[in-house]
Amino acid sequence: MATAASNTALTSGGSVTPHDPEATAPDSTRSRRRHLRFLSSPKAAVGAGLLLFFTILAIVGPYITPYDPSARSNDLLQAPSWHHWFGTTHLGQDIFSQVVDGTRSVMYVGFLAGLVASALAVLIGVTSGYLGGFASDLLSALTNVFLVIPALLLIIIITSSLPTGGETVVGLVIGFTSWAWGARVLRAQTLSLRRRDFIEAARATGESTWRIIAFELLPNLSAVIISGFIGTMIYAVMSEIILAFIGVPGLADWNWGTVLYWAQSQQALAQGAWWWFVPAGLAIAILGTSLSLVNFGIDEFVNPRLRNNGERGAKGADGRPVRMRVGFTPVVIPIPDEPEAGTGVIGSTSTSEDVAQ
Amino acid sequence: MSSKVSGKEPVLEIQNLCVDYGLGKESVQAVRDVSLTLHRGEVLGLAGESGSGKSTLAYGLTRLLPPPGVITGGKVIYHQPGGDPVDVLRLSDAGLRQFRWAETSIVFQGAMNSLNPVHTVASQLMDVIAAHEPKMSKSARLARAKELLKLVGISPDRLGSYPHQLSGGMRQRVMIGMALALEPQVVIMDEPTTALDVVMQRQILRQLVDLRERLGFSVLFITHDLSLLVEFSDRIAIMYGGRIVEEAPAAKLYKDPLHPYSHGLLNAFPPLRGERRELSGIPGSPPDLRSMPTGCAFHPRCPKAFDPCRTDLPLLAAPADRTEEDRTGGERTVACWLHPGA
Amino acid sequence: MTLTHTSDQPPAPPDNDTVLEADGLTKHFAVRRVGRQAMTRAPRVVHAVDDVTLTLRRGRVTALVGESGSGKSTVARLLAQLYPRTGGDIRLHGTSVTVRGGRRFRAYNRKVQMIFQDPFASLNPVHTIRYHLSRALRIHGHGGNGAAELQQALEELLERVQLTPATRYLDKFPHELSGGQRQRVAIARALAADPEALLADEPVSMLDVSIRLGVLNLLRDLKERLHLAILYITHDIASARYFADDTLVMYAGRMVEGGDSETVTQNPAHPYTQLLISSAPDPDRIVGEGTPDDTVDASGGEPPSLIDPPAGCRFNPRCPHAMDICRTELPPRLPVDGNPDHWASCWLFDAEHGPAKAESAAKAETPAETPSEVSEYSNFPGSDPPDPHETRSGSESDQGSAEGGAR
Amino acid sequence: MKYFLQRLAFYLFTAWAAITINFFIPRLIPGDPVMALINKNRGQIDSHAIASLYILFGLNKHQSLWDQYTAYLAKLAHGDLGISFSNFPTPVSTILANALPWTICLAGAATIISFALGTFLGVLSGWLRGSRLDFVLPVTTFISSIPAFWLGLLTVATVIAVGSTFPVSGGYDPGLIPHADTTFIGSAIEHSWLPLGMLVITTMSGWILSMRNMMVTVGSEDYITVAQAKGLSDRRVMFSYAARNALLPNVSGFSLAIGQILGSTVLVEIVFNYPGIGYEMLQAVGSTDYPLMQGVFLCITLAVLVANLLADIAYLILDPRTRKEG
Repeated sequence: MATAASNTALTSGGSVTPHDPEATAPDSTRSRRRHLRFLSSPKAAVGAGLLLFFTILAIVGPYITPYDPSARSNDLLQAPSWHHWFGTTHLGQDIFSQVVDGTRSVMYVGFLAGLVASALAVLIGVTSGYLGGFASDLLSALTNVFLVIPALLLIIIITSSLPTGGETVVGLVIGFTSWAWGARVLRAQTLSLRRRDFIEAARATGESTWRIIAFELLPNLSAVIISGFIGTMIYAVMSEIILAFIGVPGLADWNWGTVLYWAQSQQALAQGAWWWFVPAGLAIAILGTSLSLVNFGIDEFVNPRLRNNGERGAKGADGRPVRMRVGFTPVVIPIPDEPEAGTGVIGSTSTSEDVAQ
Repeated sequence: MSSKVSGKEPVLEIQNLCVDYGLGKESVQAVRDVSLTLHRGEVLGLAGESGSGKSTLAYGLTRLLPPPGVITGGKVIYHQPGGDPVDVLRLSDAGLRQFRWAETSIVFQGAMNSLNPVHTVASQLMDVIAAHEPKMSKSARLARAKELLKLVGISPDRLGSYPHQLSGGMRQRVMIGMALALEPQVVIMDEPTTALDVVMQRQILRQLVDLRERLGFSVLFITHDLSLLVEFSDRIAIMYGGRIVEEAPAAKLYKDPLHPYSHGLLNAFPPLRGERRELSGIPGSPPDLRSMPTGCAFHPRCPKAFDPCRTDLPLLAAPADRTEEDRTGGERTVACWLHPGA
Repeated sequence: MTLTHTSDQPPAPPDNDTVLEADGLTKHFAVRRVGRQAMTRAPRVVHAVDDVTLTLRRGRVTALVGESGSGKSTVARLLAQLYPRTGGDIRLHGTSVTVRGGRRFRAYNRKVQMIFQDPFASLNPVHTIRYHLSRALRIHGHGGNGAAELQQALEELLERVQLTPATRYLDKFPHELSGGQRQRVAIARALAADPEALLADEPVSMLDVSIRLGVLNLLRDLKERLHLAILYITHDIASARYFADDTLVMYAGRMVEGGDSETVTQNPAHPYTQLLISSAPDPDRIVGEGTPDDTVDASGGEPPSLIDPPAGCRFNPRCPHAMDICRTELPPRLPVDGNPDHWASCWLFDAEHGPAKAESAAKAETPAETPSEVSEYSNFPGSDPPDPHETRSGSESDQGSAEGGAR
Repeated sequence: MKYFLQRLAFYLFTAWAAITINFFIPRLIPGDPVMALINKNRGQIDSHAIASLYILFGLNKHQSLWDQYTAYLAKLAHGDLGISFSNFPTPVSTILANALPWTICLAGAATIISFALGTFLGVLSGWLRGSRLDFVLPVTTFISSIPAFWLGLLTVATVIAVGSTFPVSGGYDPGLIPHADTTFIGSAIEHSWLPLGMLVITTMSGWILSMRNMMVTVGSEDYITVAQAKGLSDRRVMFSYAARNALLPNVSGFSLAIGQILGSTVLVEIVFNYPGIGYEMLQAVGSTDYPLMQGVFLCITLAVLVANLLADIAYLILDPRTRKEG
């Protein structure tokens, strides 16, 4: 769930520290442009690819289902087959169609809640971080209250007592109750950015407050905002599925949670109908994994310490593969086919014989 | 500072050390083929600007360089008093652990971050003693910790303090005291006073010199502040672009710098006394390790560069034009085509 | 843009005209009180800057020298009106100015621009050099009409700070430039407003030693060509001597000495200035054998807590010449050796209270260069326990609590 | 101490906020929620329950909102959470009193085990980064994305499929009466294995990941290099220097995790028919038993606050910087 991502994001706040001019290690990535660079991490690329797949499925899903997901048939409770890839329910409904059709509801709620929560998080987090003073303390206290109150239960109570349901309402409720984590991270980041000289320099140049927030502060927060958006999306998807699973009314006929709800309530377990709940659960896990992977990419982008350094496969002085460790710098034997270590780096190195003359 | 302790017996010999950042195609060479000898009881200054590789050298020779640093060649020979010389780079992990701090200790630049924030000063002073002298009793370790604090001029009732309760100067003193805990032969100081104010800096350096005279350890002193080194070290080595470009006794380097870079560095510090004159510093920027100039790395910034500088790398050697004098006054070497080796 | 129009302006006032003045400038930062303290304790403040008076003149560099925490950077930010001041006055061309954002702030900082210490932090990593400079030009109405004029203005700006050819730098991001180049961009940004006064907060201390003088020389060159009044803040008194016409010395939030740079550095009057100069690295100094190095100093030269600064002269706990009056009465600015341009806030220079005057004046005439002079300072800063904060908890941990409260 | 009092004040404030939110939710819902409920239940609600619903929802038009609020607080102060109408006329407090110990034990054990185990594995995998332990990262990422309840479903199905008699349902053997004797406790422990396992597996990954990241981040701090330079044993550097510091953000991030663990517990209880709060919650949602839902919410919120307070005390002990002035 969001825990891992959130903790990293909270702590990686420290990484946006002033550049150390004495740093001797050259940052090879500095020369490249920053945008979308996080996709260069294989983790993030895989995650983004999967995410794209689910997004497309959410858009076209209902049009490509082989069957009407609600339509009953005579193939009752059948194991996966060529006709029914994921098998059928006790009413003969096609589970594959249900899962594919249900993608839209899941993704929609995730996006909507993510958007609402991110907007609130930016509004509250950045404001309280930038302004300071009493208003800032108040907003911070509000954030902490929402952080501590178990949001899932609140969501369950609110959605189950609302007279009208639907994805939009559920998405909004989730969004309005789950912004606090993002707001806290953004506040911390804003506080640390605000002390940076470039913000003060922008003020000293004569930039207006709103321009500083919009053009100096926010671009530097984009990674954190996206990371928060994705974190909320994971959370929202999980919450919606849980709501559907415990039977909170008002959700669309088909999403991964309702599939699980029917599986659970119709004793699919006892009947050994594993196909009824395995695909939907796997879909949840894969979607969650893909979102987490994208977030790892962002984390590594924000916090360079998390990146993997160096290449694999080099041999150390003891003949074993080199592992980069703090405190024990590896001693590497240069690759034999190179005549001298590093001649490639210096354009033309004169050898000692040249000098001796 | 004073040259009265300048023994000629080597205690630490660095031979052709090469250090890279990263492996494979992306790697850059930060320290290239550096040889340097630290003699028993002397203060050897290592100067250069950022990126010159001076800190990389210090961390490399102790194998403390963080990833992605790798050592790609060379030897670091440590001469134990009354024992066989050992190559630090060939030590096993366990051997290295045993060697560290007992033989060479390090004082880092940021005293602020060098102490573990969650443990008391006493616990951090004592754990290093416990690691190397496991038989020592706890009360003996505590007594030693007290002694160490006294040594660096801190009241022993500070033992229970956490690092955040100490000022920057006190933290750096604690680090120096810790560095001396096992009476090592070599103390490496990486910009130990850069973060401190000048008054504090002078006090700490004074204290260090005093301790050095009493305890007889050698110091490898790394800083970008050459004017400080001239005052406080016996010999000075100047690094540029990962190589040592000049090495000489401090006074000699100050009076008669041979390498144009040393000359430029000395002129980069406006004097407090004497005539006020226009100084220029060194034009251009320090080199980028990823695209080092050919030949002498300094030639793009050198006012005296001529043809061979652009293509041929000058090697560190005793300058032919100064040899006569140097035989009497101590050794010096320089890597510059203006002063080719004999 | 404006680079040429300085010549079109009405007859330029002569150099040495007063541009910016600070009179009794004071800044206290509130320390956050938590919980019970709010009821029981009096409001605690950090006396960051107390009663600072200085004048920036056209075509002159005034250095403000002090150690970290002495309040020198706060002075710059107060002068730039980035912080509201607690007390005192700031006058631009003799007119008192207090601005807090908005249009009037822009009008003010069109005349008074600031350069920050860390060029790695003072440029926004997400924007190009072009963006930084165009914004500065546009804000102050020097962007010209249309893209061509803007481009020309940008190129002229970069040429002024010796970044040529300008086109090579315009579309780079800050991280693609070296420290020295970034600081030049920062200077160009300040120049975009076509200011009269430049507040340079340690403009070279983060740069590589070899390029510091290059940047200082550039500033001096700009000062001469554009007749700027420059406040040069530094902890390096030797560079103040090199670069500045006048030098002011600050200690623990107060100014302790001021005068012509050469006079202040060669004949330091205030014991603190003397300590500062004797502590600065100086390769010419030969530390003789007779130096009593073994006087290990118990407390180190730490400045006092600014939350509860010592009464009287703030340097008294560390001062070897401290008299009774130093512990109770704040010393006024007193002329040194009858020189009206050289003053020190030290009772030693008071006719009535300065019993040591003759001695110290004699000392001041022979600058601290003999070994015996040096040795005097090696053992004075508090081998006795004069500093109450030193023995309790370091001054930094006091500040830590102030920050901790603010979280 | 100051820090502790500050946190205590904050939790009291939060508790008040949660109670107030609880009060306002039914009042902010448009329309007549009671009628909506009755309609949903197609008139199956007892008429007494309807009356109690109206009082609970504060739709008593004769009372001002403030009076309703004070009355609500007064009732709460006496432990009166209203009457459950799915179990009419059992008071909500009675139901919760029976269910709460189960949940607290399950969630508490799960939290402690998963935190301890996850932190330990995170420390190892972070410290040994670049070694074979790197496989932990993708595996835990995947596991952390699996909902605990679904893993529970799979397990139940598997246990049934292999024909094992291992208990997969309920909190104790059906024949037993809850009582503090060894048979009962043994049975309860046996029944708790699977739900506990599911919770630990799924929540542990979060700790592993965040601890690993923190270890990597802390690993490049100067004091770690100093510790290595001092020649301390690897174990000492790893635990006493790296892990000790890496732990701090994890402890302060506890408040995020505890809510989620309780959320997962609720779901897992449903899957295993475990007689805790979650099971009651499912009943309440199924029959729109509003008083019961609110009671569950308040209970869990208070439990979360207490857990957070404990985490804060742990932080206080672990980080000397927070207990500076005693």
